[in-house]
Amino acid sequence: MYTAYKMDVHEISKESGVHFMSQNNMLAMILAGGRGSRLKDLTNKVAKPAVSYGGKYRIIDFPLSNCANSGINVVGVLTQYESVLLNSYVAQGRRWGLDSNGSGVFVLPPREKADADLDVYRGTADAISQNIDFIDSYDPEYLLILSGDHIYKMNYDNMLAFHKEHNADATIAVIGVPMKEASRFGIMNTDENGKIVEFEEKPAEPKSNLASMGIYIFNWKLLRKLLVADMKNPDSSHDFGKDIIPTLLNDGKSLWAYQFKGYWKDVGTIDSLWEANMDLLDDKSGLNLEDPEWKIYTEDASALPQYIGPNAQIKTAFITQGCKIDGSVTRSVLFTGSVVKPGAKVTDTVLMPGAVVEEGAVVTRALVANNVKIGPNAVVGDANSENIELVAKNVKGEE
Amino acid sequence: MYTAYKMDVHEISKESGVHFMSQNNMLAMILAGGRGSRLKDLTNKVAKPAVSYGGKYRIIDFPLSNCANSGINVVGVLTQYESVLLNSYVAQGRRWGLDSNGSGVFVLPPREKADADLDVYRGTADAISQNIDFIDSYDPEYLLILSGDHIYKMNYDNMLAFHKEHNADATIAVIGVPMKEASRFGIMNTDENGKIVEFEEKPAEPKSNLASMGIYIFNWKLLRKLLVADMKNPDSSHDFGKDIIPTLLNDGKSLWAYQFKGYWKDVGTIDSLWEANMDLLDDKSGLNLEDPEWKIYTEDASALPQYIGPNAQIKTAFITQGCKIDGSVTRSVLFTGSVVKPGAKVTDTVLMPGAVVEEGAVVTRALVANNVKIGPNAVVGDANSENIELVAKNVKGEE
Amino acid sequence: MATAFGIITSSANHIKIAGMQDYRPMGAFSFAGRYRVIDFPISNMSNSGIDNIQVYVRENPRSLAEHLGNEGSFNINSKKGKLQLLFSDNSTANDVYNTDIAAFAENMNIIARKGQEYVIIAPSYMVYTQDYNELLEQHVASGADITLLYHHVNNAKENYLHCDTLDLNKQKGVLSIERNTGTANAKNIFMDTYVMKRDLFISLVREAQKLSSIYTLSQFINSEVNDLDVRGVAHRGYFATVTDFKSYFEANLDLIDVDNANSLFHDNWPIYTVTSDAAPTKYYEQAEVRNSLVSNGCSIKGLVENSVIGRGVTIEDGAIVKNCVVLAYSRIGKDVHIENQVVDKWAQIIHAKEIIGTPEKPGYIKRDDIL
Amino acid sequence: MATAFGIITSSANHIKIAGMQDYRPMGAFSFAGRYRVIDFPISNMSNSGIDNIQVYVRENPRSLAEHLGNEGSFNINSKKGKLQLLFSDNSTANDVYNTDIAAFAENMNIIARKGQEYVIIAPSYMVYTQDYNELLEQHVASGADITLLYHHVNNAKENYLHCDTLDLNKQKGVLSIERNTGTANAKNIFMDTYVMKRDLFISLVREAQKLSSIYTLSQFINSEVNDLDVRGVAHRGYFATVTDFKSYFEANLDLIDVDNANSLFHDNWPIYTVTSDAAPTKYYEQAEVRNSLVSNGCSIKGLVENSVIGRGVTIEDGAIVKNCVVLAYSRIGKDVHIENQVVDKWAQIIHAKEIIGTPEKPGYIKRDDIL
Repeated sequence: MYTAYKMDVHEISKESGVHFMSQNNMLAMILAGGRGSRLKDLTNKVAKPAVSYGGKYRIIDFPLSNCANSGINVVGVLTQYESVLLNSYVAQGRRWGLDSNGSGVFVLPPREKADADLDVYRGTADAISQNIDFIDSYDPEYLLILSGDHIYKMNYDNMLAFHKEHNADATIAVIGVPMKEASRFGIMNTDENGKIVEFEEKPAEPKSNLASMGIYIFNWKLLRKLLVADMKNPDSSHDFGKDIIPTLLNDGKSLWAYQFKGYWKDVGTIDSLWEANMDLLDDKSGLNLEDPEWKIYTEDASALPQYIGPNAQIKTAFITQGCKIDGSVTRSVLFTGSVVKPGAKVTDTVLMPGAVVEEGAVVTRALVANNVKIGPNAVVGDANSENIELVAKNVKGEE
Repeated sequence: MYTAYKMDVHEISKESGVHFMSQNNMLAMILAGGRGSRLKDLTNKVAKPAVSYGGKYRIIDFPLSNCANSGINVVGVLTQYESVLLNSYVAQGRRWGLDSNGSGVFVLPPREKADADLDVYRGTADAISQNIDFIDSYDPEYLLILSGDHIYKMNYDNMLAFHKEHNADATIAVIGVPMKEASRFGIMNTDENGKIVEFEEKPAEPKSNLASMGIYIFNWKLLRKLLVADMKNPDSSHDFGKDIIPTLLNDGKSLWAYQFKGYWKDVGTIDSLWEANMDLLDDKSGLNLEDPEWKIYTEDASALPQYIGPNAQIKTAFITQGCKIDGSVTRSVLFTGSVVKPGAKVTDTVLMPGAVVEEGAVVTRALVANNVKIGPNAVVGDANSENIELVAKNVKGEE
Repeated sequence: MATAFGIITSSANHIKIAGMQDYRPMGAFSFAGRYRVIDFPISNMSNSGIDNIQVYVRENPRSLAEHLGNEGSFNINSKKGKLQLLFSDNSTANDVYNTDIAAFAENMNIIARKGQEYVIIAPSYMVYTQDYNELLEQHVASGADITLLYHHVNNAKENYLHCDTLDLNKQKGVLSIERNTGTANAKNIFMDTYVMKRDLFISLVREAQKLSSIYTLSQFINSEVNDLDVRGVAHRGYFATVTDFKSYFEANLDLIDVDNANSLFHDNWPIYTVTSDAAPTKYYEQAEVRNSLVSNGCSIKGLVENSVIGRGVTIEDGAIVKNCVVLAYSRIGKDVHIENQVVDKWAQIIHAKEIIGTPEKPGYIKRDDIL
Repeated sequence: MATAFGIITSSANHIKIAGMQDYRPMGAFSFAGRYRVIDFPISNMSNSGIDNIQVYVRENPRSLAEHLGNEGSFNINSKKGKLQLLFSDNSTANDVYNTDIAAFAENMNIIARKGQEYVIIAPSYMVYTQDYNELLEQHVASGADITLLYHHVNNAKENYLHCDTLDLNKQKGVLSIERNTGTANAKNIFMDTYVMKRDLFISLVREAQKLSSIYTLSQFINSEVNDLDVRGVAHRGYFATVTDFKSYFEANLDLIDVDNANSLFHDNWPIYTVTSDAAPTKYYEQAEVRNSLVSNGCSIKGLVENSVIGRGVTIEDGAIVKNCVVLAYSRIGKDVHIENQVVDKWAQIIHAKEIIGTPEKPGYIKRDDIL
């Protein structure tokens, strides 16, 4: 009688911390610990993945929405530096529909354990290693590693299908970059079928233009073994690119390059952040945020529709709800709650959330940070400047 | 024209991290960092607030459900030690309905900042101090401090009404304890109206039997000032009981004792955890988990109803879904997925999730830990023992 | 502290909005671009700490059921609270039987199980903000049996003709509740909003049913004003009714006026709705937009003036849109010129080159229509 | 990878369960204590990665609307997926017009907007587990136009009399779909589960409508079996229909048998439902419980044997409950003895001392009744 109910194993293990994973049996871990120090004042109080982008989004909305749309329902977010806003932002999984029974977005900062004191993550691989128990509790077959600070739309389920099809031990997403820039990237050299034969970190003389996007699918059992060994290795820098991938190649494992074609941008500097925003004005840039089959989800801000006043002049702009515009806006991206008053001129500019441009002010080729006020008749930025001006503090105007 | 839309301030500030608080304008912070080392093997891999209780609950379900039922919608959970299970457990705010637009349960471990390295919380007050920016982002009028490891049902909204009514600077919940035990507690000496005149930590000769429950309501602005000063004080142990409350009293602030009448239990030891479970068998204990107006919410485990087999004998028991019983169960509490096979005898015992008692085994006055197997015909525990036996490892039986 | 549950009523059987109402109940009508009318009473209740809300629906429940599918969108705790859709069997024999009283009676066993002492009843077809907690406290403090919310207006001769009015004595006691017949401009428009004890509400429903099957709640209370202490409380701030096509059209355009917007939307009183996850709106080089409310997800190449544009609307090159309410996912084609129109969802105006109405007689373009 | 959306149909107009159905559609019937019948098709779809699901409902939608209110309970991503309730206007003139085809036609504009290539249609009144992804792959690989799921039984003379049966050739081609007339014990019971392309589905609905207003989908496919490649796929594992009162009663008691439970509930195939947050069940000293499924939130002082007990049920001192299906929140009073009964929700049996039915003719106690 009592061999009974097959549910036993599942129920029991669930209670003790092993959970059921749906659909593709793949768990995602997003590395979101970067300081993003080249983003300067934008990352003083905000980790880079939480930086605002595209009017209403934050950068980390992209990997999280990609996960939701790819049928992945459990996502760990590895945070470290200045993470209170990032932590509380991603904690509200309902923003990406990741709050169903069986889903979740889990913030995973370094932590104190029974056998170890509190310490920072030592590298990308170490961040995963320190959370082996979390991953084990879901018993996934595949582990997807993502970076929290890239802007792109990608179906990870298709990448998993590729991974399975090739019976791969690990699959790495790659993107073609201009050959002359290839030496700035980690480059994958593959055979004609796409199997990786060599990996070179920032090669002086690159043999291929396939750059690693920092997106990996591993068979969890294999990776787990490698991580346990890597943790104990005093010579390791505990990094996927520097340690884990080379080890796999040395061990003769089957690594495959999954070639991604589409928009992909690392917004590491003020200029590239500005550019990525400007790309939204160009229908040909390849980044379409309006595709109903692949929406990017974000915080649901309580804001009125855009109010366009009687004096407004808007030409080529990307504007979101909560904005109030009664001046001139040209080739610009306006984030939630930004304001352009009568007589003001905003050109080739990004106004981050809550930025205010007062009457008569002129703003050109600038990125105005959150809640910064440009005073009346002030002049900011220069149409001929090489770099974009970051305006991180209020600018006093003339009354 | 442009002084326009009053929504300005709210929208803008929302985007920059200040959120709207609903209803009572009170934010709750749960101190959940305790190691609970007197719970021995139960807390090897699980922080004390995540320890299972009452068949289907975990201890932290109580403060979280109390918050939900009291109309509090934003809860910070301060974790520290071995918190992966606790973190991922509380991260799923939907369990307590705390996942609405505007609500959230936020895990707040120690973190690295621009101006400070990663360090552990130095005390209960320090844990709050290190999260001032999180609290500020919600701009609450009141802050409720709770402990994550007590079992009780309490309406914090009523406590807040009391706090407002007395125009208090701080209100502390107290409970009457037997006078002879009072010296084990922090004791509040009050005047006839309930105003606190003195606080004594574990007084040798207590003047009152009103023990602090570790539940505080503060006016956030005042507390914020005190915390900033306390952080810099090298002589402080950064503790609410030892530092903050005495400072408030010394400063002549208005502190009030809110007397709680009802079931309240600190489950700090194996014996007290066992007792708290046994209290559920007694209709007179004062702890009713079936009150439709004040439910305790918890994880929604996917499990069949209780299967009661043809040989079962159940007398005085508290049993939850997913259990399978075909033996004898007397005066016991059975947690999700626990199994009692034919011929087994379970008496005065707590079977934690997934515990299995095989054919013919006899378990008496024991607390069997998660997933532990008691082998066939094994005998565990003793009806006459002074303490409850914790069974944390499989017990081999006789086949 | 007094506790209340909320009831949101569907429109009475004498209120009809030809066209739009064929597709959804009035509460589901789009408002100010991104909201629906019912977002206002629900947000009022949610912000007042009322987390147990019954919404009555008579016809075409799908859109409302979907919109209200998730309590969380309205900041209601799904464990402690409940946003419950209650359906009423519509007598197709004669619509006069389909009263609010009939709907309440049909769901009486659910109402009777509520634990709250008071009930607050608000309509799904009026737009205003009101702190119901304050109203409830006022009600309790006054000792009245029933409190009715009203709005004093000075243009009732030609407006609010489907609404009831309150005749009040000096002490704000209600002398009568009667249909506005347009006899005078100064009137107290009854906002179909009630506060009373749950038990009184239950007994009123039962008594009304005994006397006549076509009594409405307001009619029955009108017959009881001599026996009960019924009082009016004045509402301040923006107030609009959606009780006929023109009032719907005008209320939408109202919100373009900053003063109106300011008296409807307040700090710390968010109006919740369900997000559609639309991207921001793209304005192209040819765009010319003035004095308008524009929702997210639009693509604008034409001219828009004094209009309210819903989510995901496409306005093509050379199109002219003036004084219009354009609902979500519609398309105004190349060189199309429309004025004083309500364009319903998913409509495409591409072949017709000019559709011009007047502010007095705005036009309506049907859902999914291709013109 | 082929993608599909799901449709869950309401019971056909010839299926009636007197009593229980007065309060809720069949999909909302309680099953095995803590589930509702519709949890099975929805969990099957959710576990198969189908996150776009339409549920058709004809009558008394409230309980179903509430149960399905939150996609999250069924592990469906609320952003990417959609659990949508679709209502159909019931012709009160004659129930024969209320066919599944009529309901599909009424909501055709919503169906036509779906982006998925395939549709999987499953009934809300049958209990089984099935990986629809596997079924879809099988369908695509076979090249069939339509795949129908069936279950081979050997007791069709006296059971499944409201179901259709499939007549198959050696290649599993469907020769006909006909109502089971009880002529033989061995039959292939059609599980009212279909796989086909969305476009074929739409054209079938349109054609059927043109030919006759009372065609059902299965009748129309039956008329097309010579023109289309229609194939049967056999289902394995536990299968029960809820098509009359007796089959409902028996299917519930079935699950007490461990073998049945094991063939319905599988590892890694959770059946989702909506939790009621009930506490564990309290067994008192006098309790005697054997061979039963007991849900949480009960209080048991009496004897329970071979029964399924729903959530929050009270069984008092001296009560005897045998071979019963007791639904949530009911109360079996002191010394009351009941056998072979279905006790509906909130019922209280306190005055009647003995209510005994037979397994062949179980009794029904109405909801909210006090006996």
